[in-house]
Order: sequence, then structure tokens, then C-alpha cells
Amino acid sequence: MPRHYRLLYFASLRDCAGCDGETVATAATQPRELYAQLAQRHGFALAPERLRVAVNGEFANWDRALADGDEIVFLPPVSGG
Amino acid sequence: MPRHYRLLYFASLRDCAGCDGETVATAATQPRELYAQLAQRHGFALAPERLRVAVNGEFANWDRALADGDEIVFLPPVSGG
Amino acid sequence: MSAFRLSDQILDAAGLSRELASASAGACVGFEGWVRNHNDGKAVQKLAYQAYAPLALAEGERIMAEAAARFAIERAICVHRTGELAIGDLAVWVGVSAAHRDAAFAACRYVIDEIKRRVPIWKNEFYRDGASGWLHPDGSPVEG
Amino acid sequence: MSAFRLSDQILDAAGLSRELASASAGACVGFEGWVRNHNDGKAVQKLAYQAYAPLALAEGERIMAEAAARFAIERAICVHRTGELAIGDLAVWVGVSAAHRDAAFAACRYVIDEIKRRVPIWKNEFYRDGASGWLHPDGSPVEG
Repeated sequence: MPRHYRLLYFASLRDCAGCDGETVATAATQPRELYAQLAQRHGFALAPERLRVAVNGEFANWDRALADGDEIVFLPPVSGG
Repeated sequence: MPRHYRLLYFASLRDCAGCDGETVATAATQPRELYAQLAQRHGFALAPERLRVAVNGEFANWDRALADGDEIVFLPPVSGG
Repeated sequence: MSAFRLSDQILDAAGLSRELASASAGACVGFEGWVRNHNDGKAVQKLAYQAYAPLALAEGERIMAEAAARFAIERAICVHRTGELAIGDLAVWVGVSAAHRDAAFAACRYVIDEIKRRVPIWKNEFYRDGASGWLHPDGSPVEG
Repeated sequence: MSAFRLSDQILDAAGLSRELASASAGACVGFEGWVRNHNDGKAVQKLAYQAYAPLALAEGERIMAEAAARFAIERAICVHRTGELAIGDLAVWVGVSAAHRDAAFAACRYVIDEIKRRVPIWKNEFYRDGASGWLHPDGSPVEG
């Protein structure tokens, strides 16, 4: 049974996805697998090594178990300041 | 023939001399000699090693030759900022 | 009010500075990041910041707490702009008060360095030649 | 206007800061020295600064020129108060703008350190117990 995740996109990933966010239904159970699917669908060129992951508003690692309804953000290299 | 120098006093030397400045007539020809005379007269406790000398608005050394009419300041350790 | 804040309005450095006042503070160091008219050899016309606000606020607040723990400071505040900015606009402001200047300088530097390194905020530069681009922290472009 | 100034009036940090503006500057670091309510374990009520103005201005200007020569900065200004100050008053202000923050931080620190070390300005602290005293740079009292 697929799970539903809420994705938010920022910076170059937002431009590439063409949207601020989306809800996806997928069999992926951790961020690594999820990003691979999204990268293929949207054509993201950034390798996972260049990104950080946030789940429900906190930093998380790539192998963390995801739960139905989680908010997930793949964070491009930051450039504030 | 004695020379006349214009002395300005700051900080603890001003408090000790009891005046902002004075004109003195003396046979002293360089700052070291002049300070020794003034220290004796006013009871200055600061040793020359703790002071710097300025002549006519610029730093000078203790053995510099003084000219009649020079403005001389013995500078206590500074504490701005 | 929180020590780390995001704002989509023009920042009032003087007003922020007044929040740092303390009778036992002898030193206050402020950092202002301004929008520069050039980067990496290109003429910049304006820029826009995006932030992932919930995490930016949480991570920013952690950095402020780290600064307070590491350095003998009295108060510290950082505000980062979001949205569109013009050349000369204040993009980020950091202010730190302390009894002595060593701690104020060190903490102010620590805060701006960590903010730039860790807080999820992104800068999009719009160049005079019509191009635009998201930047890495080192100023080089990010490929989507 | 000179880069180093003396003032017997309340300092306007925001107005001074505006003089540092430059479209090619990306960083601005400011230092404010405030009158602290304590020093060396004693409760301070107010203080007074005396300056040997002609030499203070000349030496201050030399320090500003050194900072401009040593660091890649755009503009730098320092203003030091004279006369009587109350707790919390701004005693000295240093502001430096630069393309990048390394130079702005380094130059601002250089200026305040050298000003305190070299410029003929003296601080007289008035204590709550009625005593007063001229201070050394290390905060210990000067005997006349």
C-alpha cells in the first residue's frame, strides 16, 4: 500500500520541479529511495551527497524510516547571509 | 637665558598640577630635564618610563632639543575606548 | 522575542540595536550583510532569498544558543531577510552585546559564519545580463 | 569628513553607519563601546573623557589610514566621545564596510584596539562610593 508524503521544494529544486511542493504516493520508505524517484521524475541534477534531508521540520538522515503523512524537504546547499 | 615653554596637562597630571596648562621659564633644553623639574614642583608620581612626550602636537622623544615657545605635553598612559 | 528571526520587511538596524542595551555591557559588535552590486565578476541587479522557515528558525535559534554558551555575552540577536532585495539593502543583521569586546567580536563572527553555513536560506541572484542563479555558499552557481 | 573624529555630543550610530554605504560593499562591521555600570569590581556612576585633541586627531587618522592599507575595506569611520557620559552612553563607535566580511571584522578590531592603545584620550571613572580615578588601559588606577 503506497504512503503519502508532503514534499516542499526550495531554490534550484523548486525551479526544476516547477512547483513549491507536492504530495506524492509512493512505496519508498526512506529519504534515499524517495529522492531517487523524485530526481528521475523531475530531472534533479544534484547528487544526494550535496543535499541534506529534513523530516517534519528537523534535520534527518537518508536512511531514516518515513511515516505516512511526513513532510520531507531535500535541502540544496544553503547560501544565506 | 631661560626659555619659555607652554605646558598642557591631562588626566592625573592635570589633577596633580591643579591646572590645565601653564607657561614656564626654565633652563631645561629637552623634555627629560623639563619633566624632572615639573615633577619636583608639582609632585608628579608617574615615572618618565610610564609617560610619552608630545612636542607641538606630535610624539617626540625624551632627548629632543626644545625651542623657545614649544608646546609640550607629557602623556599619561591612555585609557580611551 | 526570539534571538533568531526572519523578516520579509526592511530591517531597522537601529531599532534592533536598542534591544541589545544592558547597563553591564561595555561592548557591542554588529554585523550587517548588504546586497552587493557584483559577485564573482558579474553585475548583480537584485536578489531574492527563500527560506524553509520552520527549520531555519529552529537552526538559527540553536546557533544563538551555542553563541551564548561559548562566549561571555549579554545579548545576541540575528535577523535574516526573505523575499526580494535591491542593491544596498540589509540582508542579514547580527548584534551582540557583552561586558568586554573580545567576546562580542568572537560571538558576532561565530553567529554569521554558522548562519551562512547551516541555516536553510537560499539566495537567487539576478544579473544585469538577464540571467539569474541560485548560489552555493562559496558563490558558485548551483545546478538544479 | 575625517575618518577619525572627536565629539562632545551624543553619537548618532545610525547616521554614522549611513556614511559607510557603498554599492560594492557586502559587509559592514560596527563596534560600539558603551559606558558600563561596573569596572574592576566597583560600581560606576558616570565617567568623563579628556582628549589632547590635536594629537588625538592626528594619531586617530594614522590608525584609520593603517586599517585602509592593511585590509581590503571600502570605508571606515571612528568617533570618540569627550566630556561627561552616563551609564549606557556610547563612548566610541567604529564602523567598517568592505566587499567581504573577513576584512570588515579584522579592520574594525584593528581600529578599536589601536585607538585604545595609542590615542591620547583618558577616562575618569566616578564611583558610586564617591571616589573617582583616572584609569590605565588595563583598568587599574593611575597615580598622579
